Amino acid sequence: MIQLTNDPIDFAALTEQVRSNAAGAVVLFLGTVREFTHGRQTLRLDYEAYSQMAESKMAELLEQARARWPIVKAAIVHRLGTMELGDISVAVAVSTPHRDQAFEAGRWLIDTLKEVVPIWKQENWDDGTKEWIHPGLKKSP
Amino acid sequence: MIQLTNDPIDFAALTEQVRSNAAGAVVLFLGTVREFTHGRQTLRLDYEAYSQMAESKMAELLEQARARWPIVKAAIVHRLGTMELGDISVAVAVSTPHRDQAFEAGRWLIDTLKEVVPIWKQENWDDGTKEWIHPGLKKSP
Amino acid sequence: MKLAVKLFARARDLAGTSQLEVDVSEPATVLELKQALARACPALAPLSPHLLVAVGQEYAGDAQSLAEGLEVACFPPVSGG
Amino acid sequence: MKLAVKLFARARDLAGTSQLEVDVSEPATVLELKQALARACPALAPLSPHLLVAVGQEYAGDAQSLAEGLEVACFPPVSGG
Repeated sequence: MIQLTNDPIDFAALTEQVRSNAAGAVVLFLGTVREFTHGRQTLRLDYEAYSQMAESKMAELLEQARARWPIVKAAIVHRLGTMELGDISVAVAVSTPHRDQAFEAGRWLIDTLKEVVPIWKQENWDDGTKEWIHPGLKKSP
Repeated sequence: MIQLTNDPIDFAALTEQVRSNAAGAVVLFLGTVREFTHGRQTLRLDYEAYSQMAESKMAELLEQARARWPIVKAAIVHRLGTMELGDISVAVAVSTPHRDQAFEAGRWLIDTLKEVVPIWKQENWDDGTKEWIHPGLKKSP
Repeated sequence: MKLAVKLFARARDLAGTSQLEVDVSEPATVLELKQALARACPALAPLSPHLLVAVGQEYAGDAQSLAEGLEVACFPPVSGG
Repeated sequence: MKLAVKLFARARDLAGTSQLEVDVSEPATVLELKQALARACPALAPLSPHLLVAVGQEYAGDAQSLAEGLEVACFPPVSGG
């Protein structure tokens, strides 16, 4: 199951969705809005997506993970819009027979999501400035 | 926070407990009762612990993890007694500033728990036999 | 042919629009689209070595050819999660 | 001295009791305790090369010395999680 949503992410429901009698392990990853980054203070984050492509890439990630690990069930939800400190921006849940598989698949899913899924975050720093985060680029002027 | 309990594990409450504005990542691991192991069918599992030592070892694990990773919050709960298929036997939740730390610490905590915390599970196979699981030992006669 | 290029994040902010129409002569490649974008919108220059192009909602290399009617998007490196 | 040794899991099932009293002569080590356990309860023999000993709720090596009043436990490899 993959989803983009503007609403708060219900990680408990997501985790329940991937539980199964066929699985001995469930790994849930949550990305949450952190207050400090290299000493700078975040007030909130704005996320935007190229939505249709993001959804199709997220579905592709699940397929690729299923080809690499014996996944019983897996789900990715990414939230869009404005998020306050501590809010959950992304949740990845995966169940597998054994724990090494669940950790590896969960880690690969979030790492690869961050590389290929067209979603961007904009920092709202406490000094009132905004800044799109684009890895590999210099900061905006 | 560490806990041994006879009650079902509330993984959502546990995860909420470790969320923090100082963390960008939360990893939750759940161990669940799997139906099939090497083709044999499990009906249920019974877990028992040397409780005081198990609690002190679990607390030690959290201390050791805090020395190795910049953990914001962490919690381990292990359930004891009889568990049905799909039930959660153990939950490990950890939050850190960045995701690599949360995955590594979560993985290390559950791996090390399984090596050093004095808790044992007994299989109740579908053929009516029971068998204590003791890694490295031959099966019971 | 005219292509409507969707823009996102800092690319959209710099261009001041979420969609830019550019004209490229057929047959055209992604590289030619990028050059046409840079001419049509000099404000994108600071991003240009880093811009990614998606054609039909798939990442496209510089050599990929373009056809009318395909959905084309252009954006800087992603930062979701 | 007499030591009350807590037993768990298959060790308890084989011994048929959750606590065994064994007699060891002072000064005694964990190794001597294991040998005394094997004599007191031959049913534990199939486990004996694998039995772990905890003294004062800490894992103890064969050479560790024992004293009266310490909590002592003996059990096969753990399998929680």
